[in-house]
Formats: sequence, C-alpha cells, structure tokens
Amino acid sequence: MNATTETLGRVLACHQGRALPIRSTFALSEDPSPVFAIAPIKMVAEEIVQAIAFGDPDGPPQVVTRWNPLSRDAGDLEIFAAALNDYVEAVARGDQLPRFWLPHRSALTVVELLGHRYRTNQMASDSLRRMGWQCRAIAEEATYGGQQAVAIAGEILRAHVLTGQAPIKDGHLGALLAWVAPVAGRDPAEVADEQALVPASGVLERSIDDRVEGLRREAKRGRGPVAARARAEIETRLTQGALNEWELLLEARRAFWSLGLPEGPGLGPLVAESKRRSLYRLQQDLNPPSRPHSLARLVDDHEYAADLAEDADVRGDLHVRELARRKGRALLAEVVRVEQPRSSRRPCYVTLRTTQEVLRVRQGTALRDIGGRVEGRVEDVWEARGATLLRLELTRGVQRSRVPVVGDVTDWVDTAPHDLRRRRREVHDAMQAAASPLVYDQGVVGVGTSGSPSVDLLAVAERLRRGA
Amino acid sequence: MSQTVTTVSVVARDRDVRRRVLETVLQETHPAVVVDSPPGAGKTHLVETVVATAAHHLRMHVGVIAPRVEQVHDLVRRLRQGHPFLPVQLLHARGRLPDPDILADPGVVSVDRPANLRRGPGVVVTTAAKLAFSVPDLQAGQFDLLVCDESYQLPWKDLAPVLHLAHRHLLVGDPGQLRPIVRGDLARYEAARHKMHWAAPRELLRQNPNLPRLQLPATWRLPQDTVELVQPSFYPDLSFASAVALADRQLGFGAAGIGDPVDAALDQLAAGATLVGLLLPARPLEVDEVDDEVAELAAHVVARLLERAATWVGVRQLTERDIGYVDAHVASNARVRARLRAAGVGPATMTTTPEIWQGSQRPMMVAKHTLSGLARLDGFALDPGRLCVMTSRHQLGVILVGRDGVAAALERHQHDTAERPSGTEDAQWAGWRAHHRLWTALDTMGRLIRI
Amino acid sequence: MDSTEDLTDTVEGLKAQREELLRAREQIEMVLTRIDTQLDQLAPPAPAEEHGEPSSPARSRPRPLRLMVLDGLDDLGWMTFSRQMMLYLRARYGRDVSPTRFSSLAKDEIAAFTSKRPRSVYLCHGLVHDRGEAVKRLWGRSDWPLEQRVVAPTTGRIQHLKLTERLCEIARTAGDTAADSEMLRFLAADHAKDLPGVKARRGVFELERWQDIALELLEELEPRDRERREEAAERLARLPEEQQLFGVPEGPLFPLPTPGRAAGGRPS
Amino acid sequence: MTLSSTRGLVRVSKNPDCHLQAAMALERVREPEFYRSVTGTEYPGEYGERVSARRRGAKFEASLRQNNAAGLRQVLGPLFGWDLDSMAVRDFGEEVPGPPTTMRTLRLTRTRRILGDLAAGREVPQLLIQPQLALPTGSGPRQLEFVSPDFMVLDSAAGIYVPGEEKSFILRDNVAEPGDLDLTRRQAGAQILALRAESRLVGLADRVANRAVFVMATPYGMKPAPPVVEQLDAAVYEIERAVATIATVREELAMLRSTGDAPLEFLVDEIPTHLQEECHRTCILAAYCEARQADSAVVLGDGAADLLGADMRLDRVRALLQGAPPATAEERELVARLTVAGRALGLEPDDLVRELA
Repeated sequence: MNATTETLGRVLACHQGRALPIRSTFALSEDPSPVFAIAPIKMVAEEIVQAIAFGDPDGPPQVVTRWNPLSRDAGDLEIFAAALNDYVEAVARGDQLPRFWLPHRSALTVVELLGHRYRTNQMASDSLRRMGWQCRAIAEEATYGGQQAVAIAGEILRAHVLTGQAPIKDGHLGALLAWVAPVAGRDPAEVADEQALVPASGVLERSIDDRVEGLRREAKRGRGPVAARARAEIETRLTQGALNEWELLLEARRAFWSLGLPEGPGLGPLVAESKRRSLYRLQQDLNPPSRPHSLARLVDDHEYAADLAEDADVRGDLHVRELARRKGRALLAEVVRVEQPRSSRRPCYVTLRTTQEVLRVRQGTALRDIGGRVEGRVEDVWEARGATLLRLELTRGVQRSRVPVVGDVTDWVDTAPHDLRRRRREVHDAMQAAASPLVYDQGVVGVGTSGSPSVDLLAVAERLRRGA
Repeated sequence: MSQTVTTVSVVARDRDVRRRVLETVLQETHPAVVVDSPPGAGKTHLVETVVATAAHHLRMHVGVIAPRVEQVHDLVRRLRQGHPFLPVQLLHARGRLPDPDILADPGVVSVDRPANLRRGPGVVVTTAAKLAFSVPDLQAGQFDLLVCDESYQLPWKDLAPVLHLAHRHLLVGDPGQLRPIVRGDLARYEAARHKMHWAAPRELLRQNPNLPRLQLPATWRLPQDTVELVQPSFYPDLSFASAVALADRQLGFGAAGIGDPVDAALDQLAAGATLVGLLLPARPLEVDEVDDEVAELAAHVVARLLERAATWVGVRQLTERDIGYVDAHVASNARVRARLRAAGVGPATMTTTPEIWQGSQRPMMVAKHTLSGLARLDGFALDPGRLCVMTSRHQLGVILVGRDGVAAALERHQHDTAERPSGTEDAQWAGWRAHHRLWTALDTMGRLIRI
Repeated sequence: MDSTEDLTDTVEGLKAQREELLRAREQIEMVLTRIDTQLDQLAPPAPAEEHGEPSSPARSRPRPLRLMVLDGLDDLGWMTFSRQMMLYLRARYGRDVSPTRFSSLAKDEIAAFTSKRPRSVYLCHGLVHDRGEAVKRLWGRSDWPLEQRVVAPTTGRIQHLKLTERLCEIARTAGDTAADSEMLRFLAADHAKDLPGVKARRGVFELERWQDIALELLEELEPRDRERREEAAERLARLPEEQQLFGVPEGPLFPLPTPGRAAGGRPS
Repeated sequence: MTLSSTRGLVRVSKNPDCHLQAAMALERVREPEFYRSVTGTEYPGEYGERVSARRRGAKFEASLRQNNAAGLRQVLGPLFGWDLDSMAVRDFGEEVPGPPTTMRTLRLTRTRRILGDLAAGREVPQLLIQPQLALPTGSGPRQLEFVSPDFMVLDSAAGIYVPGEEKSFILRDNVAEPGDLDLTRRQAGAQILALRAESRLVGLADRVANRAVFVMATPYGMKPAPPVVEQLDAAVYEIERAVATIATVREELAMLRSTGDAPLEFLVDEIPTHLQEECHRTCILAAYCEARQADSAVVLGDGAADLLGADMRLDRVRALLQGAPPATAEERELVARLTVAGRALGLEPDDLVRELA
C-alpha cells in the first residue's frame, strides 16, 4: 500500500471514528479448535517471564507467576510447559494446524527467549527443555511469510485495518483497539492516547513494577512472615498483570474476527504448509541451521513461503490484486487465440490481448490465471493497435476442460509458486556430501603453480580467436 | 595526444590483466579466482577467452554458468561466433527451449538432461539454477573448470551447491551493480556464519580471503568522461579508465535543434559531455507514482534525438534500436512507452528496468533519476547499484531526466541507523554517498539543465 | 549582593562546617579505637577471630570502617578495590558496608593526614605508575612499601591474581570462621573464573587448584611487573608524602558547563 | 534525567528540524519538570529507565569489567590484535569516582594525557574503561558536550583507540532489535566525533575512523555475544548535523533573549518545532505538540504530512473529497491522487463522498 492510499484510509477512519478495513478477505484462516493463547509478563530489559497467562482463549486461563524470575530455579514454568505440550500433542494427534495467539511482537520475543534459555539448558528438566524447543518452534514459524500458526494480534489487526491516528501509535495494542473496537460515545483518538499511557508490551505498569521490585528485596530476605507477605503480594500483582494482558489479547482476537471478512480463497496451501512446518518443529528438538546446506535450504524455504503468501494475497484479495495490477503484476486480458494441435495435449499456446498500460511481463515470465486453472510461460510479447499481445505456452492445465477459450476475459498474475523443495533437498544433500572446501572450510589457499608459465596464454587465446 | 597515450596505456594494462587472469586460472592451481569488472570491460569476452583456451588449448571440460537464460543464450552465441570450432553443449530446462537461432546452430548440442551431457574437451553452458538442479545427476569434479559469468548477480546459496563439480573456478562480475534479491529475514541471514544471501564472490572472498582477486582496469563501453563521474561514485574500490579514444565516441546531429533545454542537453552531449541531467521543476511525488511530465520529457528526448538525426560520428546514424530508456519503476516505464508510441517511436527503443538492463548497452540512453520527485528517500531509491546500472549502459551518452530538488532531498534525508543488521555494510549510506557525489559533480560541472 | 555571591558564601560555609565535623569524627574514632583496644585486652581470647572483628553479638557497636578496611587489606595482602573489599568484609566478617562510605573514608584519611594528628597507618590509594595519579577505588596501606601501591601497566592482572590466590587461601583455611563461608567461596570462585583453564561450575569450588594456578601465573608474571613498579616507585618517592599516599593533584582543564536544570535556566 | 550530553545529541539527531528539542538539550532541561513548566500539569506517562533495566545494565557492565576487565579483554583482544593476557587496562570508573561535576574533568584530563602519550609514541594502555571525551558544539570554551564511551580499545593496526559500548540488550541468534541498534549507533557516532575532536588536539584526528565496537548480551545470563565492529558513517553524519543544529539554536536563543532574560518555557511558542512520528516514542512534549496541531495532516503520521503538507487541515481534505472546488493547482492534484488511491481501497469517488457524509 502506498502512502497516498494509506493517508486516504486514515483520513476516512479519522472521520468515521473507527478503523477502516483495507482487505476484502481475511489473511488468516479461521481459528482451528483448540487454540492456545499466551500472554506473558516480562521483566523489563531482562526479557524474562515473571508471569504468564495461557490456555484456551475461550475458557479461563491458567496463570503462572514467578516471584523471583532471576533465580535459576525454573520449576514454576513446569505448568506452562505441560500445558503447551498437551496442546501440541492434541493437535498432532488430530493432524491439525496449531494456532497460537499472542498479543504483540514483544510477547513473541519473550516466548522465543524462553526457547533460547531452556532448549539446551542442562540444568533444566526434560519437560522444560522440551518447552524450550517448542517455544523456539513457535518463534521460528512466525518468521515465515503467510504462516497460519502464530497469530500476533497487534500485527494481524494492522494488516487488516487502518486507524485514524499516526501509524506509530498503532504499535500500542490498546491504542489500536481504541479504533478497531471503539468505545461508544468517546473519541477513539482520546481513548487511544489514554491507553498509550499504560505500556502494552507485556510489562507491568510502572508503579506496580516498581512496587514489585521493592517487594522482591523483602521476599528474598528469608522465610519469615515479612518475606511471605511480600511474595504473596508479588504473586497477586503479577497475576493481575497477566490477566490484564490476557484480556487485552482476547479483546484483540474478538475485534479481529468481528471484522467479519470472508476467508481468503488462497489460504489452503498456506494452512497446509504452516501445519506441516510447525507440527514437525513442535515435535522435535532441532538445531537452528548453521551450515551452508541448511542455511541455503532455510533461505529457499522462506522464499517459497513468501511466494505462496504473495500468490494467496493477489489471488484472494481484491485490494491486494488492485495494487498488484498497478505494478503490472496482475493483468486483465482477453484470450484472442488458442493453438492446440492435439486436444488436451501439449503444446498449447494461448494468445492474450490486454490494454493495460503497466505490465511486468517479458519472455520467460510465468503467468497463471486468477482461478489457478492454467499456467504458462510467456513466449513472445508484442504491441499491436494500442494493445499488448502475449503468447503463452501453457505448462499446466492443457486438458480440454481447462484450456481457456477465445473471448475469455480474466485476470492473470505472475505469482506462480513452484514447489521445488524436493529437488532442492537432493541438491543440498549432494552439496553437503561433497563438502567443497570453498564452501565448508574457511580460508582455503591455492596450492601454488603448475604447468608451464612460459606459454603466453593470451597469445594462445588470440590465435584461437584468429583461427576462427 | 595525451588522451591517445592514456588510452594506449589503459589498453596495455588491460591486456596484462587478461594475461594474468589466464595464468592464474589455467596455469596456477588456485581453487577459485575472482575477477572484478567495471561496466563494459569485456567480461563476456574474457569468459570466452578463458573458456576457449581451457577447452581448446588445454583440452579441458569446462562448465560455464550465468544467472539468467538470456545471458546463457548470449554466451553461447558469443562462443560460437568467436570460436566456431569449439564444441558447445547447452544444458537447458525442459520447459524452456533455447532460442530458435541456437537450436538451429549445428555446432550447439542442446540437452535437457544432465545424463546426456558428453564428457571430454569442450564447454557446457547453462544457468546456475539448471546446473544446481542437475547436481544429483552429476559427479564431483565433473568439470576441469567452472566459470561463472555475472557472478555478482548470483546469491552464494545458488553458486555454493555447484562448486564441488569442478576443481577450479573463475567468477567474473561487476561489483557495482544490483545485488541479488533474496527475500526473508535478512537480519537473521546476516547474523549467520555463512552469508548465503550475499553475492557469490563477496561471500567466497569473505570466507577465503587468500583467493586471488584481479580487477579489469578498462571499460570498452564508457567514455572517459563517464568514467570520471561513475567510478568515484559507484566503484570506490575498483579503479578503471576508458579504453576507447575520445574520437571514437562522438555524438553528432544531422539537424539543428530549436534551442530549448532539451536541445541544450543534447548539444552538451555533442560537445563531449556524456552524462547530463535535464530537470523539470521540483514537485513531490509518491515513490510509485507515475510522473506524467517526466515521462513526457523522456519520450520527448528520445524523439528529439531521432528528429535531429543523432549520429555516432564515423559509425552510423542512430535508430530507435540504438536508444534505450531505463526507469526503476515498471509503471513509469509503461507510461514512457505509451508516450514514445504517441511520439511515433516504435518498440525497438527498449524501455525497461535496471534489473533487465544489466549486461546490455546502447549508444544512447535516457534514464529517469531514481530520486526524482521524492520527498523521502528509501533504500530502493538510494540503492547505488540501481543508479550505477542506469548511468553505465551507454557508449556515447546518457541523459538523466527527472525533477529538480534532488540535492535538497539528499541534504534533508534522515539516515536510518536502525534497520541495518548489526555488523553489516551500510548499503543505504553507500547509496546516499554515491548519489550525493554524482549529483554534486554534475551540478558543479554545469551538467544539470533546468527547464 | 547578587545570587552568585550568595551561592559562594553558602558553599564556603558548608565546607567549613564539613571540615569541623570531619575533625570531630576523627577524634571520636580515635577514642573509640582506644576503647576497642582496651575491650579487646579485657575480653577472653577468641582464637578463631585473628583479625579482631567479632561475629559475637556481645559487642553491639561495630568496629570502625577504616579499621575494618585496614584489617581486610592486611588479610588480602595486596591493593584491593572498594567493591572487592565490600564483598570480602561481608563474607569474612559479616559487615555490610555501603559503597558510598568508601568515598567519605578517602576524604577522612586526607583530612586526618593534613590535620597534623598523624596516624600510625593510613588508608591510601594505588598510584598510576607514570604520573602518580590516584586510583581512588583501589586501596592500600601506608605501611606497605611504595612499590606495592604502584599500578604499572600489568599490575591490573597481578592484582587479580594476588586477590584470587588470597581469597582461595582464606576460603580454604578460614572458611569455618567466616561470617558467610559460602559467600567467601563464591567470592573466590568469582575471581577464579577468569583464570586460564578454569570453567566455572555451579557449586564446585576447586580452591586449591585455583590457588595453584594463580600462584603459578604470579611466579611467571610478577617479576616483570615488580620491576616496573620499583622503577616507578623510585620516581614517585620524590613526591611529597601526601601525594605518595593520595595521588598527585589534578586540576580541571576548564570550567564545566552548567549542570542539569529544571526549567527557566540558560547557559551563562 | 536531563536532556544533555550524548542523550541530547542523539535526540536532536533524530529530529534536527525541531529547534525546541535542541534548545531543551542545550539548556539541559529535566524533561518532566520542563513538561510541567510548559503545560502546567504533571507528565501523565511513564518516564525514565525502570529499576530492572538499570540493574541489568549495571550488572552486565560489571561482569565485563571485573577481574581486570577479563570479560572485555577476552572478546576485544583478538579483534584488535592484542594478546588478551598482556592487555593493559585503565579503568577510570575505579580511578576517578564521584559526581559528574568533578569526575568528568578529571577523567578528561587523564584521557587527554593518554592520547598525548599515544601521539608521542609512549606506552599506552590497550583498554580504557569509562574514558571521558568532550565534543565541541560551538567555538566558545563552554560550548561542548561531555561524551563518555563505555570503553575505548586501542587498535594495533590503526594506532588509535576505537570507542565501544557495552549493551545488555539481548541478541537472539546474534540479531539485535533495530531500536536498540539505533540508539547505540548514534551514541557511538557522538563518541567518534568526540574522539576525533580530542585526537585533533594531539594531531591524531586522521587516524580516527567512523567505527566503533559493540559488546552486547546473549540470552544466557550476562554472557557477552561476540563483539561487532560497526562502520558508522551515517550515525556520525547525523550527529554532526545535530551538533550544527545545536549551534544554530544557541544563536537563535541568544537572539530571542537579546531583549530579556526569558526562561526557555516562556519561549516555547517562538521556537520552531517539527512534530514527526518518532516524537511519540522519544519526546515528552509529543502530545503537547500534537495537540497544538490537532486536525492537521501531521497527526496522521509522516506519510500524511509528506503527502498533504504537515499543516494542511484534515477538514479541508474531507471537503475536497466531498466535492469542494480545489483552490489551487496543488489541491486539484491532491484530489486526483486521492481519487486514484480510493480505487485501491475499492472506493469510487461517490463512495468517498458517502463515507465522509
């Protein structure tokens, strides 16, 4: 979305006193059942969990509090670890897409750090180490374009609506909700500014945080009644903080689904991919990629995920497609000729005519019709009588029932993801097996000289060329 | 006189480096050699020379790869023209047959399955992607030498899988042009021990700093005037000079102009300037907003070149095919195309983005300045590679069209110091500095003509 | 009289008052020390408490800090940073000392020195080898030879090794009598963790091994450092006595900008 | 907390067009108090660093500096060509403690002497902890800002110190948060400029490159991540611009006060401000400035300010979209652009009129 469109959207939202949807479809598939929500409260700067509310967002949450989060003893996280694992096992048993709801990006960072701290921690129990890898799997999945397993409420809302305030203010989930779910009779801008006075990044309010910090000193002083009272008060305050965060998450989730958009028709492949990836990672401890073949695979996987997401967006959402059209990535064209010597067999050539000015096609560009029935490669592009003509050789969908007919007018898009991962895996396996020193060793050095430097190879080369 | 002497010494230096490349690659036994090349330095010629010498003289089985199919086809044609007796095999994707002229060439064997490749002295040409996908069907050390042309356009992740196929490697490329595009979490990739998203030669040299790195010292495309503007801005670490004589790069006109600013710009070119800016008054625009007036101006410049019978003095009168237009945005290119048609200029005048222009040249170019009309500069606009490509496609000259106000935008620009991943090179700063340097130089030299 | 003069008067007044209080405190401390000594002589011997600091609740008034620090230095046998001393006193003698007390301690010592009421021993600072500047958080005893208070380029490492060695020794030998023997071991471990070849493991205190490593390294490194310190000490010995104890005075190069102000201020 | 020294420079560098902020930095105001003076009310939001953040920062620094800075030596030695066991360390935190008013000049004196030794070819320590530098912001003797790198390490190849920062920010898989990097880089930018200014006094300015070294934390307790040497041309450029802004604003303030000795809060309306989105993150007066520009384009963010002009009234934009005749060519062009933009949202001009009804 460019700045003009965004500005217009914000002007409209500001005037109407509520957020303006900017998509025609949801980019997130319907919540599966069950769903697991996580609302942590962290210790500022330490990024350590001091409280966490979690569980099924449609029921009451479980809350874990840690009066001394800097202690090495992390036994209090066992309850969370067990609940997370129960959820993972349940979705794995049902071969379902897992869906984790978190309020904002800070919450995901806390979850990711839980992963870093416990996955390989030899002092931790097996269940905490398992929690570690599962937390890392959640964070890892969130990095994939179009993923469907991790819903970060603030971000998913921002991808669907524009508010009537400056974008930087949308970063505060409370301020964002002031526009998405406005309070009747109140100016959302005012409500948003009020909300923004209280942090919404998974930390306690300042005064409470200061109080808890003070109480911790008392709580550490032993086992007497003063220390016990201090611990009790810390736990109460942390519980309240976590429940507030939980409520914020639920409100955001409700507000999101209340947008009432239809589900994007292209989400199926995204759900399948996300399910495959996340279930695999949630069920085993994997080291992060660090060697050339695994890093290359990681980059390829992300590129493929981005292709899929882009394709789903362009095909599934009218607004996104309109923007793609302006960049020449989607084009409205009429079929003016079909050449298929043998029915339902290759070769099959389709000539498209478009008057769209902006096109991003050239020889070799892969195009797919918006319905995803046929796909082809541009063989030739030429201009005639104020229009552009494209000759496509169909690479998919040559069956008689699928080949378009002359006169068909439809959108064609250049987002045609190809799943080459199986072949790539073979390539990367071969690369790993061969382990070229140039790739796997560092600092290879030439082994000196050989042959006869007395031969002037440039003279040889010139003779060869002259010989031609 | 002095220009001739300079040219002669540049040519001599260029020969020395080429000889050194041949020695380093073919007579010494370094596992890899990187050759940095300025624009128009004859990279492909060098590749041809090395390949022919290796295959023909040293009886080697040579693999040659390039990032794009078009580049591969061009390589095959060049090899066939220069060395008609060299056995050439073209390994192509099953769904993408070679161009008809190549298919028709009896000297080229086209195969789509790696198993069908013949061993022995000769050359196999293919894309990096096709070769990578063929890896499971090939053997380690399949080639005596693997040459990668336009290697700076290839991410390391796409070259690394094929390196074990040969014992020696030559990577040739232009370090100043656009970097390969890799999508995903770049901060994470940057933090990794292996930078799989970096341009292949950069990562190869980072990991293996002792490998020989040679630099071609001459451009056979750009006139010295352009070199003096482009080299300090875009190639601070690669010194080069023009190998062509001034007299061989003269633009003339068969007809006088009407004396408007467009003619003033053209006349500057005829007087020896090779890089001139032609500017409309400042007007802020969106990044992806099409600037109709600039499109009109660009088309007007092309049309005027043709109307005034622009001539490459001593060579030929320029035709539509001899002029190109480059613009960073697809929509803007489309508008210029439409304006060109309205002005009677046909499709032979190629109008496209810098990404596609890489590796091509025209006697005359018109380019839309990437910062034209921008109130706020972003990484895309500031990318030094993009402007570098745009200002280094011409043999005679380039006119930069756009809006005035670039200097102010550069001054006003607030540098982002947050987004660049820790410890990585600051490409945006490099871009800003390159833009600033070029624009200041053009302004100081009186090369910016305001309408 | 304008506001600047008012301020100057106030500052001068406060300084004078402070001087008086310091003198009074010095007198009180001297009396207390005398009484402590008498009490020590009268009390039954406490064999485990060689350094005189009681963990006994019988004595209600704590021993003066300067004496504690002198004792600590005596225990540790080498220049010691305030933070190290603070932790040591807590672990060994159960004495909590606020970090800010060290700053007044330094001023007291200087005041005592200049008051012409000599003490038998002063707490003094480490001196940078080339210019004799004080390292104000590094403490030594005036009864040590000057070369032992000089900080040569490599003395930082020697200081670390000396302290590590001593802390390991004390933790080993006096562990049972320490106010907090576990803390003492942790303190030793905290120093030892940066010795070559030592990998800190939770709850494992290889005191003897650490001590050996430190001693070995000292044997190798100390002679050269001592040489540098002795060279420097020869030069620094020419300084007035006060400067040998508390460092060469350093004047500001130029006046400072106005410190933070709330509102309404402006630079003069 | 005052808005002064490096903190002030960094803030000014983020918004050099806001002369009020530069004036606040120049006069070293305490922000919450200044807010009260300007608005008459207490600042309602959170201000200042939290206890846990302060504690973590202090613990991280202490862990790197203890035992003769073993932690720092270990990570920096190999990077700058030193045997970590023979690196000489001067820790000014230990040498010269005390309140900033006295401590800074003493540390500066010692730092300058060491730079003088370096220029004279005398032996110098390889690692300086908490050295002190001064960055001139004008030609007068008091026109300077004190800049305090966490440390400076001698680069054996370049023959000069490189400023460094210790940050307890947690890197995840060696990746830092952009916001953390932004602050650190700009701080280091000020340090490089200050080091260059100090080095100029002893003829070593040419050796000072635009680079600094950062030591950040891992998720595992106080363990440092491998240090990163950063090339910081952009940050240095931005801080230079901040220094220039401060010099300009100093003159502007002198002009404003040429007829009277008005305190800064009385001059707020006469000093140019420049509201931008970043202000909401960094400046205590952001809401105040926004309220002064209510219903203008700038409240919708930087993009809107660029497109519409920061001061353009939103009611005028709405009127134009509802069919009011454009008064200028710019307005005509704006309507055309917004109409095109509307289509991207699926809204035709009539829809826009309806939406705004």
